[in-house]
Amino acid sequence: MINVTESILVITLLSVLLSLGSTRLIALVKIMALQGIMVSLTPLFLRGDDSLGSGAIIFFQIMILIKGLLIPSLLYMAVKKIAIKREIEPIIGYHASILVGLVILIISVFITSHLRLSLPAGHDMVLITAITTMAAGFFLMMARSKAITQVIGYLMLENGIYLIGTALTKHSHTLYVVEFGVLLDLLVGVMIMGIILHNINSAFDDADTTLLRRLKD
Amino acid sequence: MIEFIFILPLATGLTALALPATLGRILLLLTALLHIQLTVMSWLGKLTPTFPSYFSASPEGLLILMVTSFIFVCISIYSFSYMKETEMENKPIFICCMLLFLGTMSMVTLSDHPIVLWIAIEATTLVSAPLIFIHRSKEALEATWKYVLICSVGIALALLGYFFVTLAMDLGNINAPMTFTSLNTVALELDPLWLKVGFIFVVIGFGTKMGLAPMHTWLPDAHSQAPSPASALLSGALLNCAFLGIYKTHVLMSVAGLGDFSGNILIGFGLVSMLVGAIFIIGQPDYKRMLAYSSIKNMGIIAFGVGIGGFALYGAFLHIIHHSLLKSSLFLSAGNILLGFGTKQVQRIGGIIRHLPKTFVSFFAGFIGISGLPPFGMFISEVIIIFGAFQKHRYICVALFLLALTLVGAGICRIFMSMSYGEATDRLQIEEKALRLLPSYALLFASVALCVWMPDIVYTIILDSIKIIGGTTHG
Amino acid sequence: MDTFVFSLTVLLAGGLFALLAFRQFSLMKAGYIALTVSGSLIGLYAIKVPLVDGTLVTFSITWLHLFTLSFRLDSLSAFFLIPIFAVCPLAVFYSFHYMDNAAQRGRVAVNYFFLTLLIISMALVATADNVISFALVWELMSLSSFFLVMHDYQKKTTRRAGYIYFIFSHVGAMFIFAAFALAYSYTGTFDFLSFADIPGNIKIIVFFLALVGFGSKAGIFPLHMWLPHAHPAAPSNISAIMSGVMIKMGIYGIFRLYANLGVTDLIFGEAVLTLGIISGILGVVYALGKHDLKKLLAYHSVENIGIILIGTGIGMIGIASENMVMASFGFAGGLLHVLNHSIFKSLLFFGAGAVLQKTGVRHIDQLGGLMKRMPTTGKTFLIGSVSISGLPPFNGFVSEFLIYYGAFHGLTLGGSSFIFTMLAILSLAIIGGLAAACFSKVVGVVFLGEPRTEKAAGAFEPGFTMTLPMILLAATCVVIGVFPEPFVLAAFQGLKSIKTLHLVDVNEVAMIVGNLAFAARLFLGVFVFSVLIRKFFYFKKEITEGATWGCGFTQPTTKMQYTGTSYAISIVDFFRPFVHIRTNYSGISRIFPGRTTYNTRVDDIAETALMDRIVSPVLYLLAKLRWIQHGHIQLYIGYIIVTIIVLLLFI
Amino acid sequence: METYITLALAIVTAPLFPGIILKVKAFFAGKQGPPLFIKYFTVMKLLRKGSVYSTSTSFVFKLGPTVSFTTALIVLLFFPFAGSMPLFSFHGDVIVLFYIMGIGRFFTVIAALDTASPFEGMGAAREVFFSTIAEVTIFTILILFYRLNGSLSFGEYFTGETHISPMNASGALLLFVIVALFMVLLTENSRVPVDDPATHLELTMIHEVMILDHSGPDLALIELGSFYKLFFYSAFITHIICPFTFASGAVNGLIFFAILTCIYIAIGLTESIMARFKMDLVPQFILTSFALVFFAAILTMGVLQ
Repeated sequence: MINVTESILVITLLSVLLSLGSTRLIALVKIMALQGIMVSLTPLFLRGDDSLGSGAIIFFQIMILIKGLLIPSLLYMAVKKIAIKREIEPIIGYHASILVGLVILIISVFITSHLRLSLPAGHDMVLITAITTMAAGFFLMMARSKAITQVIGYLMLENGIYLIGTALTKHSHTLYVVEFGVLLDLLVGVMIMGIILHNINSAFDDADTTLLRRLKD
Repeated sequence: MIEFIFILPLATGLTALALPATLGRILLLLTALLHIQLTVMSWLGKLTPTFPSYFSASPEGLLILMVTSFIFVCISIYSFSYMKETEMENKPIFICCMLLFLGTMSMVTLSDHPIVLWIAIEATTLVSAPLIFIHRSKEALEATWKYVLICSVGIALALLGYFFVTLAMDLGNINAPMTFTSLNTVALELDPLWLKVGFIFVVIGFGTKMGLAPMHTWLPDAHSQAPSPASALLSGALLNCAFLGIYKTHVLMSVAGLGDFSGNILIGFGLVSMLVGAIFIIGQPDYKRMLAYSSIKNMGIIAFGVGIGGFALYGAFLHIIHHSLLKSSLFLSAGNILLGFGTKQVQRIGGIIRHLPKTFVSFFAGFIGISGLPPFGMFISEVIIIFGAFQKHRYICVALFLLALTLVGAGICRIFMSMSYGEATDRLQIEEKALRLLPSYALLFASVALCVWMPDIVYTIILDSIKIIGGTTHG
Repeated sequence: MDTFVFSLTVLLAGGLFALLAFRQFSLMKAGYIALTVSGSLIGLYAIKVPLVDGTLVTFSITWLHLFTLSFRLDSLSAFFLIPIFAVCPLAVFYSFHYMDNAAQRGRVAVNYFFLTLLIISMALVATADNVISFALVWELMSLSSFFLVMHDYQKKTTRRAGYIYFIFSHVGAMFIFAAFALAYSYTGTFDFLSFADIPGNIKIIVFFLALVGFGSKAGIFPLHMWLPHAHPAAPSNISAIMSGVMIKMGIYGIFRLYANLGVTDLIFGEAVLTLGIISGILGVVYALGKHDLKKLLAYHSVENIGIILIGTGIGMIGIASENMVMASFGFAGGLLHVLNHSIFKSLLFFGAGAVLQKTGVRHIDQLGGLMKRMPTTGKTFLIGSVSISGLPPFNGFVSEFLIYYGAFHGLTLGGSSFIFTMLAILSLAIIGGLAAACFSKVVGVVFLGEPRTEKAAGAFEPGFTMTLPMILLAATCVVIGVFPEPFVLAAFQGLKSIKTLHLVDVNEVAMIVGNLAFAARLFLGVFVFSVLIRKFFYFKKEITEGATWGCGFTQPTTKMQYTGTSYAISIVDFFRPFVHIRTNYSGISRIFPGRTTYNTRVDDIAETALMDRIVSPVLYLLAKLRWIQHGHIQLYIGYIIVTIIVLLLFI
Repeated sequence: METYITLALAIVTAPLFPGIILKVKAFFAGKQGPPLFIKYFTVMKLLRKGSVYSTSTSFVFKLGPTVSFTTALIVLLFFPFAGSMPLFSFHGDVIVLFYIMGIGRFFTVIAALDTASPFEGMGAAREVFFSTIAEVTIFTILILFYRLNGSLSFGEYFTGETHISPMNASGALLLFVIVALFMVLLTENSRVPVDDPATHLELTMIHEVMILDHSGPDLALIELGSFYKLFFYSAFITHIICPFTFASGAVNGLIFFAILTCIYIAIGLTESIMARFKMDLVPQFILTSFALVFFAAILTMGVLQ
């Protein structure tokens, strides 16, 4: 079983690196869908069969649905409707970005090994993945000028945080209702962002953050 | 059924979408009145939570709920007239979002479970975003984008922070329900290291929402671009809700014996926020932004007071109340000025005393209040915080505090003076109306009244909110 | 205290009446004046008992569950209440004809309301007995006076004045709060009386922090900057109150704090004395250099505050060196000068207001010859001028004499005290001489000679409500000068609140003051004698009139009169390192020169230094820091990350 | 009794001494000069005349001479001429007296300004400037005297047990005082080198230009006042030079008038051998006098401790 978990995590990491290097918005959306599914699956495999109740199974199904399908399709629609130029327009170039991703990975490993947490076996890897994902999310938000990439960065950040939650907590006190609320927030958040993006696009003719620099002191 | 307090506005809000704007306005007003009634009932202890594992009526929550509810009543009256006089494309959405905003904020004040609190705060961001870009100007869109993205990122960090708190629970082998109430009882067993990490992320997360510098960057944009009733609500109510998140976590830290650590962080954020407020208020060309920066500064004062603790903590809670009342009043007055002159540029506005005499009274009185002068309550809260800080012998901190207050006072005075008394360059467009004046008067009056006479129930509820971490009203 | 509270109630009723009845302009003014005057008279009656017997009256109420607002009327408070209840009703009375623009009746009503608020809050400042009540009424006082300054808000200078005043009040209040809070952190109670329990070195910090705050209200150099802006901007009756009464509240604060701290260190006296010397000399030098009548008077307030502080400093040094003659007379002189200054300064401001109202000109070099056109104003102004110059037999001399007397008795001290005392005496002498120079300038240029402009030529005497207060105040100046005994004894009575001060025997005081009074009466006697001699020699003599002897020049014009600027410039120039004189001269060219201009202006070095050294660099720095909010959302997110990293380092 | 005699003598003989100055000056100029009683003649002549008043003036103009005369007279009442008890005296009277002289000056000055003449204003400006600095010297002298014997009145200075005398300990300091006081005397009484009343150019004058418009008895009062003032300063210096503690009043009186005459001659000498200062040197001159006594006052710190 551990192999499955690890492979899922490796795929997640890969998706992170890919997202840093991808040049096309559509590709990025697809990578996000993949990452979403992988992240949703992680706790299932991490935990083993015994603690899975029926509520959990329903919850994970919904989660895969939202993260893997609903949100990516929302993004996809947004890209289709909004972005005339589908290039990502990086502030920091693709090669450099990938390099940064690798550096992030190394730092994550470093941090994880220095935390000296008595984590269950295999959770180390989750933590590394989580930190990398989070940091990469931040990096995407900062290093890309398209507004939609920032949404994707935000999603990656969320994924990372979710992974940390999965890795660090025993889930004995997690309530699925609450988790569902978080998920709903995320979904609505992306929807709202989509709406704003749409409005920005119609107002500015492009949804690029370089245009969003009027408000300053 | 205390949950009804937030279910009611959520429900009416969704209903309002289906109603025409004229009916919606009445619904808005009705909901506001009903809401304050429910709030009063909850104060009297008539309402009990149905889901005690998620919601409870904590004293600090009730306090902020009352403030929010009162402000909302005033703002809904103001909006009643405001919506008539502005060209708003989608009034039902505006009404709906206002109500949802109220609902989510009420939910924040009542929630006891950290993650529920998080959900509610994130929800406030989402429902208030449409309020900001309701006019759909380019600036408004930009402001909304920054608001949503920065706040979401920030609040996501708060979630991470709560995960660390759960980790601290795990490491301490605690098997208690994850609510603030129960956490406080077992706080000493929590793992201190991860609790600290958790607090840092929570304070950064909710601090983003509360407007603590340097995460405040969205705030001036959003507050200046939102229509005035929404700005008033954002500044007067929303920031408090985010503060509530920080405060509850700070209480947990204090109970766990880490109060010094969290207090120092709060003091640091408080001072930085105040200084940032000062930097941007001096010479600020846009008066709504000036008010926004003033909010940042005041949030800094509150964080500072909470961080100092003891007597200053009491001052901080008073400051929350009075800042909400005064700042929302000021935003409403600023709304009148914006309607009247059609510009946000300080340079182009002057002689409010002649053109909008009644607005002048509320605007200038608000200025007096926000500068911490009697008879407005902020005088007493600032004095208490200063005294409290001295009492704890935090001399360098208090020196910076006073410096920032001075700078802000100087900057804010210049703007208010030139707007109120100076020469106008722009012609007056829309006259002032009674419905748009009464709310700001009422808010100001509330602040004065609370400075003259503090009802026992308010006094005890503040004491209840602060006594758990050693807040006192004596030396 | 009941009477005292009752008087404040009557005053408040007056203020509210003004707001309610503002549509009937004259009725409003008359009713307001009646209520204020009666309220003040009741107040004067209320302070009689504590002033004569030294009994205390107190009252207190609980406020906001936390604080007690307590007020205590002791002899020191009572003494400071005299100017409040004596000068304010006169200023209000004066306003009947002074504020005669019915078109602005609403504004006048608001002005009256805030005036009432100012009077009440000043009375409460003088009686506040704990930190919180003091802070509250202090801020109310600043606030109400701010609105009074803003009365003529249309003028740009007024707005600027209001702004400067607001900031100085604000900063001053911060310092006072800090001082009180520091004291509180050591005592744990808000009571003023507990200040005595603070550790000694903390007392010094408390005192100096508060000194900054009180000093900015009182107008101690270099914190005086708001005075020369606010006094000219405010209506004259307000300037009279602000300059005559309100700034004394700063002095009251210093007295009260000193009494409560119960300190006997030398540093307090030396610091206060030094500040007094600086304020006194530079105040009068700048007054010489200024030619705006009201601005000049404002600088004279700085000067007189300096004199008061010199007296206070002498008193403190006396206490520190246990020389009680020095201490008693220094303090008494300072205290009496508070009263005296309130009398002649309000008199002078009333006079300036009358001149301003009838000519519309503030620059003294455009006036002249008003003595013939406004005889009552002129004569009372003359009396005020002689009084403020500290010349006998008027009241200003009495207080200065007491200070001199105290200071001379401190000359026996050794070491630094001797040097300080000597400097005090010398600076008093300089101040006296320069004040006389300045007021001979004012009287000479404004009231004597020939009118320099049409406006000055067309002036006439103002209405009786304006002249009557001036006459009363001028009479008081003479009365205190010639019959100083009860006033000096009142000042001594007021000093009983300072516990560390063991006053000298009353009989000794009475003897000295009696001598002083004798000298004044002797002067009057010899003066009458000289007048009679003169009358005798002029009996049935031929008196003719002619033009002034022009030293051979046959066609003099009024423009050839000596101006105030040229009168003062050589003295001002003498103090050049401390005074910034800017001269603007277009020069003469060609054989037939065209129009040439020459003007000088004297800049306040404190103001230029503040602007150049502090305000500009700070503004520059802040403008640089404003880069933070640059609008790049990417970097905004960066801030968050940086914050996380920085904070994680703290763990 | 001595008191009244000396006071009467002072009042009567004061106008005599300026005649001595004139004689000395005439002697140095190789002229015969006016008679010794010239000043009496002048005053009598003026008192007989009527007056011309400028149309610009008000009552202040008429007040000026009277007040200045009053102040000069009062000072004499407090001075212990020839070591006799003064008519009036109390602890602290010196302060009062110098301030009373101040009020005389104040009224002289505003009377001058009342004429609306450019020249008189100029004189007034100089007068207030220079006398302010001179006043500082005077007060430093008072400080020094207080340090020496703890008294604050002319009576205490020059009569009684602890009088001021060059023979006492630290009496050497009085040399400074004598020189300084002489300089003040020259300043306050508008003598050369500070002022030159005899010049023909009003522009260069100080005191004399202020009284250009006065005439008749008014001018006589001014003249008398200035004689008294000069007499007072000379007597002051005389007493510092020699404390009159001899047994007999007559001897005291004789020595007093002898030394007084010497001082007047000294004034005359100064006027004869010195030229008038440039106007901007005058403040320096007075400041020198201040520096002298200040130095003396500081020295008392070392001497008396």
